[in-house]
Amino acid sequence: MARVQGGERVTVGPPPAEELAVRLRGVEGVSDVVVQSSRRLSARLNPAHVRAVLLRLRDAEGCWHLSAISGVDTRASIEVVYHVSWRDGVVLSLKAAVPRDEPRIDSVVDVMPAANLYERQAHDLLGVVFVGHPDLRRILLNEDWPADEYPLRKDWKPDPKKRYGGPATGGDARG
Amino acid sequence: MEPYGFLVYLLVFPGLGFLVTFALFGEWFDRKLTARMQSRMGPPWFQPWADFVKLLSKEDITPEGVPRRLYASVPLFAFAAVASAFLYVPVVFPTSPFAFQGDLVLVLYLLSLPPILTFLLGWTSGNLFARVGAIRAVSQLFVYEVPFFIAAFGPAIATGSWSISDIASAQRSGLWFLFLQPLGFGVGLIGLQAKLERTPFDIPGAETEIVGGPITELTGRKLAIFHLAMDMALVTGAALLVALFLGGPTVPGVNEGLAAGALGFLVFLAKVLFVVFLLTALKTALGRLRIDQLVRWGWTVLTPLALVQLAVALVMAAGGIP
Amino acid sequence: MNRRRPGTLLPEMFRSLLRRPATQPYPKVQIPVPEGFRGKIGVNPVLCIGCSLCAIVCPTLCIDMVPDAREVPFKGKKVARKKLPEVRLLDCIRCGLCEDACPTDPKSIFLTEKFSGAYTNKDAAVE
Amino acid sequence: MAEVEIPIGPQHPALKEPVNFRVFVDGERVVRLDLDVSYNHRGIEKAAEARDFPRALYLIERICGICSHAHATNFVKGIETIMGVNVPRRARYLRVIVGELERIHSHLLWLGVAAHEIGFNTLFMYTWRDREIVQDILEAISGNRVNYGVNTLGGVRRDLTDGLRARILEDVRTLEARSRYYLDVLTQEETFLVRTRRVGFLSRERAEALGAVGPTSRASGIPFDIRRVDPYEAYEELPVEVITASTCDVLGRTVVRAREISESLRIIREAVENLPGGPISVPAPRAAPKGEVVSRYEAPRGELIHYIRTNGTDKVDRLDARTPTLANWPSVVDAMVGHYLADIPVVVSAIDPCLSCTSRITVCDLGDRTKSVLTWDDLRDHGIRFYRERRGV
Repeated sequence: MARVQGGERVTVGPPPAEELAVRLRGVEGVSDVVVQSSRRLSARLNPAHVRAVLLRLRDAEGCWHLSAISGVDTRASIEVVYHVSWRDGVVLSLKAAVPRDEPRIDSVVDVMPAANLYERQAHDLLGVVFVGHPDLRRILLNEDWPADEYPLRKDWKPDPKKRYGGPATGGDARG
Repeated sequence: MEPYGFLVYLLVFPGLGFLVTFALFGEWFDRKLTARMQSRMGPPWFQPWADFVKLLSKEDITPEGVPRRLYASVPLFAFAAVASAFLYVPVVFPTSPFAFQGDLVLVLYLLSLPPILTFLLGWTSGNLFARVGAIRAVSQLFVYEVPFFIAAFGPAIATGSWSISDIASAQRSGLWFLFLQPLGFGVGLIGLQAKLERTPFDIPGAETEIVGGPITELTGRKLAIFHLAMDMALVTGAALLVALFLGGPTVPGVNEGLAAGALGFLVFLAKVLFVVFLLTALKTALGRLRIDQLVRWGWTVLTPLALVQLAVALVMAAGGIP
Repeated sequence: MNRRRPGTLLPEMFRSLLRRPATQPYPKVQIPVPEGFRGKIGVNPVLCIGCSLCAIVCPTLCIDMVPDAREVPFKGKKVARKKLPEVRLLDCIRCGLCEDACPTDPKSIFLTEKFSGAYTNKDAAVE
Repeated sequence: MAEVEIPIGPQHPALKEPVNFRVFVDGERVVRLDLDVSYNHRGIEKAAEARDFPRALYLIERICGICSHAHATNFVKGIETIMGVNVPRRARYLRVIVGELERIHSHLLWLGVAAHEIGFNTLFMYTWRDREIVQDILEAISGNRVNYGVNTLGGVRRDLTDGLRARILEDVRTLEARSRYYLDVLTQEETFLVRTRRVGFLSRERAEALGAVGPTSRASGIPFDIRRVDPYEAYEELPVEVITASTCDVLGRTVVRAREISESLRIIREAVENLPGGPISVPAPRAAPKGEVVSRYEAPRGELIHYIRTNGTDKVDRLDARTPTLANWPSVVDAMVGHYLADIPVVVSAIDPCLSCTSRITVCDLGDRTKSVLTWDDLRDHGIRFYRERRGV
């Protein structure tokens, strides 16, 4: 299927999320595709196949728009969810579960440049390391946030002894 | 003139006292007019006075590593330049007591001092934004100074004299140069707007790009004096345009005695406020240009227009038409 | 783009020169407030039955139930009330959930139309 | 001239909200740009996990000042989809009306700010004066100019009386005349055109690749409007015409927004004229079953996504709010390189950045809700110490 420019044919009426689901079931690395509603479906994604699946979605299926990347801490593991917008308003959510203690996954910035800031946000708040990301720095937390703490993890509590930004107590600025 | 009359003239009436009052009134008139054109209420009449007094009481900071005396003297220089320029512009009688052949060139030079001083101010203050603003002020200076001078020379050539007072009295018969050389008046108006760095041309002081421009680091008394100097430049520039193109304080027909003086003064006020009105309308209606656009527009449009006007004036002068 | 020219705003500018300005001197001229405006919270101690439903519902938890033993007329006889809601006005976001949750009729905790944008000190905000 | 680094922000007159650009210029031309958006982060996602739905709604509504209804509606309709609550038709219409009113006042606000960026203050004054008409309507409907609090789980809290409907229709007529006037001014005023044509150029391919959304992408020719592509609430019955421009520059974004104002006015008139009868809300259960939803909404600045996960309790398990401005930042960085320093404010404001949306965390101790009060000196010390260490300034 040729790469659809802009992707969205401006039609109203229930577009077939099932059509995409059928096609997805054949793809290697994608498992238990669930159609939630006429324009929403989700699927589990093997972290090793992230780049391959997204490349195929972009070129073969014409998903030109990566809407968002959400990081979710499900206590068992950290799920990196890729929300890709397909034709006629269908949104496909691909959930890639990575181990909590060693959250590493391939970066897709060269496949879809929009992912740049989203991956940095997931890294900043949940500590997921995106291998191959050109500039994996903190984006949302302040500069002197303790390096190894990720606030959106379920087991994170603000440690009263530590400083999370804000002024250095004591010490003379002139000094 | 006997010494006391001289001092009164210098310090009180058409001199410093009147100039400062008229400058602050001019600023209020400008701000109130802009506000009403933008369907806002606008400030009360004493707002410029209040600003001035408030600034005088504020802390006077000199940035580190800046020569203190030089930095403090720049606003004073600007103030002095503009105040002395005003003396040569006829206010009550068509000829100002200080008039001499060539005072037009002197006034034009004195009026172009403030932008150069703004550059000096910006460059020495060491602030990054001020430095960029200073460069812009100078590059803008070259663009509008040339057409402004050419436009001012038009009437001088028509009357064959380099004194503003002669030019003003030559128009006593009511035949103003505005009608003879309309193009010159237009270029002069735009040149004055650019000299005062008002909106279509407030590129050096563009607050949304480089904070305060050259005067970012100016505070307290220095800012008060510099701001007053720019207000006085507005009024002096307008008075110069009135003298050159609108016949200064002359009323056709009435030319002797006290009545002429009083009437002349009122007519002068009306004409200056009319010119300030034109400048304000220009400021309110247009958005700010970019520096490269201003330079291109200046050389390709403004200067040729001034040259055309000069050529016409030369032809008319040669042909004997006043 | 049809005829490009500077000064397209000139006609509108001169029209507004003659019309009244759109801005008002706020402290001198009070701004009219529409009916149903969500202003400061008011509490009516007589009607309030102290059920603290408002305190439970409040999104910012800014209503404290203050012990306030008092006698109030209720259907012709005197009834004892123990608690009264006290609102920390600076935390209150004026959402009106307390008014919706209040069981009394007419409401004993309600949104008034009083607001004052300009204060000179914090306490003035609370009166 | 050597490469000069000019800091723009976090406090800067051109930026209404704290974002820090480190701009590297050669003379007046921008060579490189580094962006830092971490100044307004308030931890709403973490805080939302500690609040039940009604409280979380009022928290999420305050993510952003000018698109508060967008966030509230998006969150509420996501939870309602999970709960399977069927919101009455009248409530859907009311949500669309307040949503479109919010789009108009957001676009008018942006038009004024963009005009101010290039020194065109008169248009700034006029657009903000006409915006008061919209603010008055919103105040009459919801009782507040911003943070309307109109939504609740299962419907809407305020209804339109007949008097209010007549007044809205009349105000819509005056606003239509004004929006036509602004469209003429924007396409004819020379000094405006000179500052916006071919400025901040973003080709269609770059916009697609960088994931631009909203008017920024529509100005580069991409017909991507959630109200049309993925209709929600009452947009199935109120079809929206997708407005695009092909000039791919700041002028295109201005024209798209100006024409979207008249489009929104048309939708409001249509919605108010045939407002269906019936109740305005239905009771909703306290807790939501275990589930997840991707809730999409066309905010004034573009596609807003709330990815909500619930775990059977009355609290949200995870809320990820990806706001349009975060999606538009790469396009701004890309569109600005190569332009003039003077164009930065107008290019940045062209995506209508809403910083409160983009960053959402800070330190507030959730346990006993103590907030540490920072004195001015503390803040100053922190600033000086930080800059001395990091950048040796």
